[in-house]
Amino acid sequence: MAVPLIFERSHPGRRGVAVPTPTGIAGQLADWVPAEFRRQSDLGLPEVTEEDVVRHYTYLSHLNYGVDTGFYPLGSCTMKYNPKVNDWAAGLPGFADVHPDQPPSTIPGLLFLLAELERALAEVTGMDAVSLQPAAGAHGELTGILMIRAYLAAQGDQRTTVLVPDSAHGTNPATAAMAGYQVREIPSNRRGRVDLAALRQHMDGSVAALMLTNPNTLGLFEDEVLEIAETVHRAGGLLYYDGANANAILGRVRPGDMGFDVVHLNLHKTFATPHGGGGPGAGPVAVKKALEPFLPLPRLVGNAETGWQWDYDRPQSIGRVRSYYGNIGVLVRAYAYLRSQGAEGLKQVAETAVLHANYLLSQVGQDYHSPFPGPVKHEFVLSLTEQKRRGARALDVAKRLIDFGMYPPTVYFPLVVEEALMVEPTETESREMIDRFADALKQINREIDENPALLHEAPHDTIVSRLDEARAARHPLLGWPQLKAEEESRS
Amino acid sequence: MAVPLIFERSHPGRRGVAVPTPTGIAGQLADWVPAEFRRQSDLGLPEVTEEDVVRHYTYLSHLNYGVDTGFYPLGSCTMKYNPKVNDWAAGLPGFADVHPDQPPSTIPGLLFLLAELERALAEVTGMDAVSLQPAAGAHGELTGILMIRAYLAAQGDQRTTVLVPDSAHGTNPATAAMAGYQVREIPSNRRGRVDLAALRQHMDGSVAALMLTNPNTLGLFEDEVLEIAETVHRAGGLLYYDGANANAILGRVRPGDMGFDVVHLNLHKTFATPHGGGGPGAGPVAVKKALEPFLPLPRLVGNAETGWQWDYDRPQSIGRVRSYYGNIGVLVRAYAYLRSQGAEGLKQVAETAVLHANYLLSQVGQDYHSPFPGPVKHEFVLSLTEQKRRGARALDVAKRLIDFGMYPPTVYFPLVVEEALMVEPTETESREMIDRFADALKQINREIDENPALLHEAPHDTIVSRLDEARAARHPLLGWPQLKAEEESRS
Amino acid sequence: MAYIPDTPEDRAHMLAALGIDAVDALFEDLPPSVRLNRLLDVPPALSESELSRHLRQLAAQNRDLGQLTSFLGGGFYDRYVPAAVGALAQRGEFLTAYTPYQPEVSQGTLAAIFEFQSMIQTLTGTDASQASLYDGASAVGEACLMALANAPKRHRLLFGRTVLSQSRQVAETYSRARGAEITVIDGVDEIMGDDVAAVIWQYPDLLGQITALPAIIEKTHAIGAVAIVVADPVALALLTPPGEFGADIVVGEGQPLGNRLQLGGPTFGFMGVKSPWIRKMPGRIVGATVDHAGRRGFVLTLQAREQHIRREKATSNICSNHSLNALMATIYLSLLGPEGLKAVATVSAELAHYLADRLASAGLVRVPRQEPFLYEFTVRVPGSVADLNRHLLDRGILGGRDLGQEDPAWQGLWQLAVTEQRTKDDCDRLVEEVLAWQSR
Amino acid sequence: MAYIPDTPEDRAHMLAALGIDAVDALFEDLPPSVRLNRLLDVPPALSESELSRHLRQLAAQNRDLGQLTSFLGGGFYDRYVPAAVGALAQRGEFLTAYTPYQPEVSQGTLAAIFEFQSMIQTLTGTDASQASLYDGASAVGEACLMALANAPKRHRLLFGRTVLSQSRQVAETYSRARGAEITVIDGVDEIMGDDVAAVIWQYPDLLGQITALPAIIEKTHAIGAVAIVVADPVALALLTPPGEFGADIVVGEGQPLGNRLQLGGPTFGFMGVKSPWIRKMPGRIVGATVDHAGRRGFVLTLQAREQHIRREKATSNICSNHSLNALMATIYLSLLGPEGLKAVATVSAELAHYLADRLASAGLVRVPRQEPFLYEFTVRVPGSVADLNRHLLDRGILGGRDLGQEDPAWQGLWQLAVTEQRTKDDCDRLVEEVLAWQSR
Repeated sequence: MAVPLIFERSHPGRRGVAVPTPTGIAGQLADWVPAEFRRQSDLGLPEVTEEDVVRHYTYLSHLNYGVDTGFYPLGSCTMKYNPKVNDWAAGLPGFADVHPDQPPSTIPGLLFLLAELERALAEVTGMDAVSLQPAAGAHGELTGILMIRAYLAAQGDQRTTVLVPDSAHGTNPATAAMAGYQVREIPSNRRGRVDLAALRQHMDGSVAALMLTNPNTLGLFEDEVLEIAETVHRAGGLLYYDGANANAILGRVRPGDMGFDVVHLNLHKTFATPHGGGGPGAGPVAVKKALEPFLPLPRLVGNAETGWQWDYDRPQSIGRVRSYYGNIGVLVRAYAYLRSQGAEGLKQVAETAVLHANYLLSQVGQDYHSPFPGPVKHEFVLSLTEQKRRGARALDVAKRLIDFGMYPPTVYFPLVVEEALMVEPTETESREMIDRFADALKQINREIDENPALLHEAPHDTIVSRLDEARAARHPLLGWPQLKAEEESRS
Repeated sequence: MAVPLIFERSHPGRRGVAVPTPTGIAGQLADWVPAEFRRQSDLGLPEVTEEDVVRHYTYLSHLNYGVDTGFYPLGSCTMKYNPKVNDWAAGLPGFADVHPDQPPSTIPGLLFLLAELERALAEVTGMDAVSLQPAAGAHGELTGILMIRAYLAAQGDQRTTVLVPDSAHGTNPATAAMAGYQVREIPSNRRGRVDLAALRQHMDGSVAALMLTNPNTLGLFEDEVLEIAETVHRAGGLLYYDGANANAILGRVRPGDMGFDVVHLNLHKTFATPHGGGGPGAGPVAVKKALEPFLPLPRLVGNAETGWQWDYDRPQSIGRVRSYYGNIGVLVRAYAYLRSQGAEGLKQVAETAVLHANYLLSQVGQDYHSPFPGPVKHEFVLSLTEQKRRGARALDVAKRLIDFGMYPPTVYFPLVVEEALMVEPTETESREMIDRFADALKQINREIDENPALLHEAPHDTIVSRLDEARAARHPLLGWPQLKAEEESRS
Repeated sequence: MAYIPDTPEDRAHMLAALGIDAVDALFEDLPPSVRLNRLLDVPPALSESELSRHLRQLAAQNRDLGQLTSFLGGGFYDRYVPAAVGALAQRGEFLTAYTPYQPEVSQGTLAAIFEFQSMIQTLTGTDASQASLYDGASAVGEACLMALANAPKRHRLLFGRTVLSQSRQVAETYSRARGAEITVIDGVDEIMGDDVAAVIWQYPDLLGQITALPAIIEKTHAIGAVAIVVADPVALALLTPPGEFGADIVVGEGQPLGNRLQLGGPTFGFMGVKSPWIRKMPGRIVGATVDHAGRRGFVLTLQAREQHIRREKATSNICSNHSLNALMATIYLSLLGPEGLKAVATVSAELAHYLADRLASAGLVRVPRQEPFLYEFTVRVPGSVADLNRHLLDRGILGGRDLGQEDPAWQGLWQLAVTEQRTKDDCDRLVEEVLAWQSR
Repeated sequence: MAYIPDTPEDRAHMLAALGIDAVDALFEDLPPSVRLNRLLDVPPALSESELSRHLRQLAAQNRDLGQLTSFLGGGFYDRYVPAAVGALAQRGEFLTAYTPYQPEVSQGTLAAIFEFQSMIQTLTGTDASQASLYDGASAVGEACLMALANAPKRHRLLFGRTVLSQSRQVAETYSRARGAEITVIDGVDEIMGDDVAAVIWQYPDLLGQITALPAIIEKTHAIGAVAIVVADPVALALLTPPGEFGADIVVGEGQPLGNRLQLGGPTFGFMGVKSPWIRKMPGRIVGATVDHAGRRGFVLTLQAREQHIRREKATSNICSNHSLNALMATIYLSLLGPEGLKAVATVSAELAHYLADRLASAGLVRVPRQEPFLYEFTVRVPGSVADLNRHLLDRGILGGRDLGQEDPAWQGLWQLAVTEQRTKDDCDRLVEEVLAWQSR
């Protein structure tokens, strides 16, 4: 059965929700707008009833897998459980039905919440000032690197280069390039960490910053971070912390204390806000005192007693990075999560996430090769070269896991590990679930020899099996008009 | 795979939602309650996390079929689409978070809504006064028949018997019995209507009331209703209208105008409130002026200007039938539906429901026997005796429909039709859906001869196939402790 | 025309298939004299945005429990409903299903009801339960009918005075037609007579008392009657369940278990029974069984009791249950678990004891003075309870119930309930306002 | 410990499997000098009921648009969001999924994004779209980067003065590091120079104007630059879409399509492009394909543009999209359909014209006086706009934007937006209060 589209339920003349009817109180379109500007072309929207819509999207939801469905050990994405009370809070009219141009005096409760969240994120990261604006991790990175650029420029220091480890997320080099920098890669050493000697070689007066994820994407803590920081700072560079993996260190160690100058946090990872099928997230940035003047416009200033203001009078700011002040609906959820945890809870989150990852690794380490010595932090990377020799690629193993009712781990990332499978169980999964996943991985490892077709043809019970991605890219069909024409021409 | 239970996810020590912790501010249980009254036994509740709970009930929901899933032509149940805005309204704190003992002065908005709904239901039914209290159709019936009893008693008239047609819902005779009456059945005539001659025979001074559903459960309008009313009234009896099928007549004809003295409406049918897996519904009763003094306690009196009161000072009332004033969450939804329709809309509902039923019947009438002449109203009954002779029972046809992604119609009801299949498409289903259902029925009719096993083994793709109901009744396992013990003893 | 899919073309197509010109032809069997030849006189249709605004305005006119601080109880409590309850129970597959007549596509509802039955059974200390009833009061009524049906020669029902009057009144309405007679009793000594079908007692009772129960049940059985106990399900987290004291039928109001108050409905009633009563219960019952492949599944069972099979011989006329409300309770109890439910009850109780102490200092002494209680209790107010409640309402506090309205013998008694949603500050503020009212 | 399943036994079991005594052993690679040897200084943990109360109280301190009557616009509108949007988009399978990396278990998200792309494409009159961006302003920024990347020798971006300043400012932040230079222009005559990478125009523009667009696009193409149009998606229901006038890239703010305002986020930005730009778009793109059995399905495609493949050579650093917000828009557009969306725009426009007429009678004349408009327009206020808005706010009305804050040239200009949520009464009340303010 084909995956259906809402357009296929369309029937001319059907109507969904009842909207107000024009009354003619002040004429009609022809009276207002010259003919050239009156739309003639079809809007291309389906004509369906509310019942059609509800059934269609209920059905589509059944084709999806989320954390609410089951285990989602997608490495580097921290697919922990998303508490329902946070969703409820974000939907309260006092948070959700407020216009961004309302005077601050009309929304003191929300602004108090945002200020409290800023303060807490500063404390969690060990930094001095926070902007909640960035919409996502990559957006936070861009904001952060632009601030570093502005900070250096303010000192007359025009550096040209940003360093990233070869294990970095793709967003790091892409961000640096977007911010106008050349990118140089620092190799990992045999321990999976930044090669300090190589870093020292590359570190010179042209380097604006090193972007570092810690623990890194191999799940390993950069234990030479203080030496790294010293190296970067001594050469006049700044240190950027990619907070994608902050779940591992909450309450245990803080980027600010390790020498980082700018930090972003992914609230949709560490602070348990739902990922929504790819977003929205939120990627607040936190900076040391010296960089505060460069934070994006506007800044929230004031307090509960004197009232709140949006401060636009900040001449050194990098400017705006988005409309208004951030993904409020995500920030409310993150605040709710923060308040549900407290300091003890946050520490417990990190400790449990790390314990779970190490435990899981210990359960599968016999069968799958872990290329670097542990302990790991909140996630680990396996290298399936041995499995590949026996006839199954990492992708095959991943697809076969779907048959066990589990979402596959990240595959083929980080790039520094061959046939990588990157596993992050998170702190919210139970021991039994972790055991069940380990058992599945072990069984699949046996199946490679016993019944390899099981892997190659996996998944077996989904609405579609493996899709022809090459065809999709070679002959892009990106919308219903094109798809419809193509399907009609085929039939 | 077995259908799972939440108890099977239990793991001692796990906790779901965080609740406040006792502080010891005023002692503890042992200080308050003697030992004999302090519970020692296990509560028997699962110990699970919120994540466990969310996954379990998300999964269970996937095992369910609702109107939101697809076509649900369950005869006599009016499974029309349930608008989402109504659910939203019922959840507003001003409606949902109010205590039943709050003074009426604190809830004028809600009481206005209830009074407006009463007024509208009186108009829709053609009656003089309404109580919104009954929780369900059967509850409305009980309330109504008890009122008839009290009304007659107030006139010194102690009648003993209630008449019901043989096609009536089981609740009618059960209600009459519960209200202390003997029940006598009136046979249907060859046209599927009340046999007027038989009624006249049974109708005497012992008969308190005739309970009538119109259109009746065969989907047929009792076209001799005026003669029936005259017959009942002349003998001093009252006429009760079972509103289960009111969807067929909205805005076209009103029970009050047809001579009925007491009416109940199933808001979860006619007024589109969701059925919730078996409830809650709401079954308001409407009466003619003479019966108003007998309505249950309390009555809502007052108006928006002078304020509202609960009137308990009604000496002739039958008394209370429930806690407080009704299923408010359902009533709010029904009011919202009413306001979304208006008079034109309500009439359109009935006309469309009737058109759809007749159209569907015309599409399947070649293959399936319809025992009575049309036109039908909102539903119809097929008799599958011919299919049975060919080797498939109504139940087999019903189960096979599941394989087509549709919920089966009502089977083996009404009892007056052999191998009955009772189909109600409702007004919210599209012509294509009705056609698809007709096609499915026709294909199944062919399969009886071509591949009967397909029917006998249906459904094929559900989590369980047909279940052993006899075993369930013979050896009842009604709770987890018993089921667990039984499964452990088997293994 | 909201929610109706028919376009003019659809309509024409269907009329043509029927060989008619207009739908009027399908209504020609309506007697002409009673056809409604006008539109119904109901308010005009609103678009969804207008409807939404109208309803939001009506809702905003009410003062909800986010705005008022409530000390009301009496079966209905301002308990916290975790967000996951609504998020799950509102899923369309649960919300828009009907009674699970076709078990193969209804295992969600069926399994949840089975879980519900299991929890009610263990909470009440009985042997079995069913899929829920309309509310607590109608559950009492149904239980009384069971007792009356069980012993046709016994027609008296003895209700403890401290059973919520609603329950008694519903039982009266339900059973009057069967010739039953209700007597209100004050204690175990009044339990006598071979015409007594059942004794109905509440636990904790209306005044918060608990200790009378064992003797009541013992005496009830001694005279051959049925012991029906009306219980608060949250209190059962801490108290020895009625079933363990020998109660035959345990019923109650389910609202405190994960259901919002909604001015009293819809909530649900629950019923737990000892084994002999299983086949005499009203309403739906779900049982476990297996399919042809031996896979475990759930079905509606023991339907031979029910109206759609037995018609006038059914145990009750009930057809629906309050499945969705029972689902909410099941999710609630799963989220809380045994320790959570105990904590909720304990926190409520400790705040209630704190409040009772402070009120006693203010001269509002508990009645009865020494009886153990949990989180609901009664004090004597020196003056008009109605006047005190008015004073409090003006200050945003919903004071307790005025028990003088329940029973003239209770003039001046004020019933207060404290839930885990109250705080020490709430209690202190109540006491301050009581003092202010006294010194007015 | 909320949301953490580990019991002491679980923990002991796992530690034992690892051969360690405590989790501290797993953190020994942290440099001792920077380990945090204290608890974080964050507020104490709350139970869910306490949290719920706290958040409800904070929310209640804000005056939401159910309480205030809003005439604010500027990309963000008080439009009605049908109840079905939230009910469906909040389903856990959508809400708690990640970017659909594994298409076999992500067809729900993928099909919905494909539908979204289809609708944006047809609405904007372009050839293709992508899975959404953060918001309208960042979409403008991304579009500018596309233009700059496409013609490395061109470094100037010409922004119409009547483009929302936020969009220009974000573009400035985004493109400054690439050496771009932004010039504000007032009309078609200022479009010139072979260093111009793109001209950015808004439609309808900040003052509500629409008619300048065709000439702007024509001139833009004449100088070899890229025509980027920022459009209001609801207005496109009635207006000739920019793509039909030749725009290369059409972007905009998606909030008006079924997204609640949330103080400005999260909403989404959309982008439609002509064919040559398809492989240059930023962000996720979903395409249709087939599986081995020929069944239609959807996948993330053209990933060679993206950061996780191309790293520093990617078209953008963007990784997430605003999938859930785009889903809400898709559901919204499905519920409304073409006729519904037109009606929403038309009702807004007729009320706006009514209001403009009444304001003109009150002496607040439109600027520019004769230019066509739909539902957003600008008037000149005789006096302080800020003062007028304060007067209105005191009476529960959120007046229009003070355009003097956008641009000094616009002192005294007041931008008003009227949506289908406003009524004639709302408009009348606004006029009355304007008159009252004038005669104060």
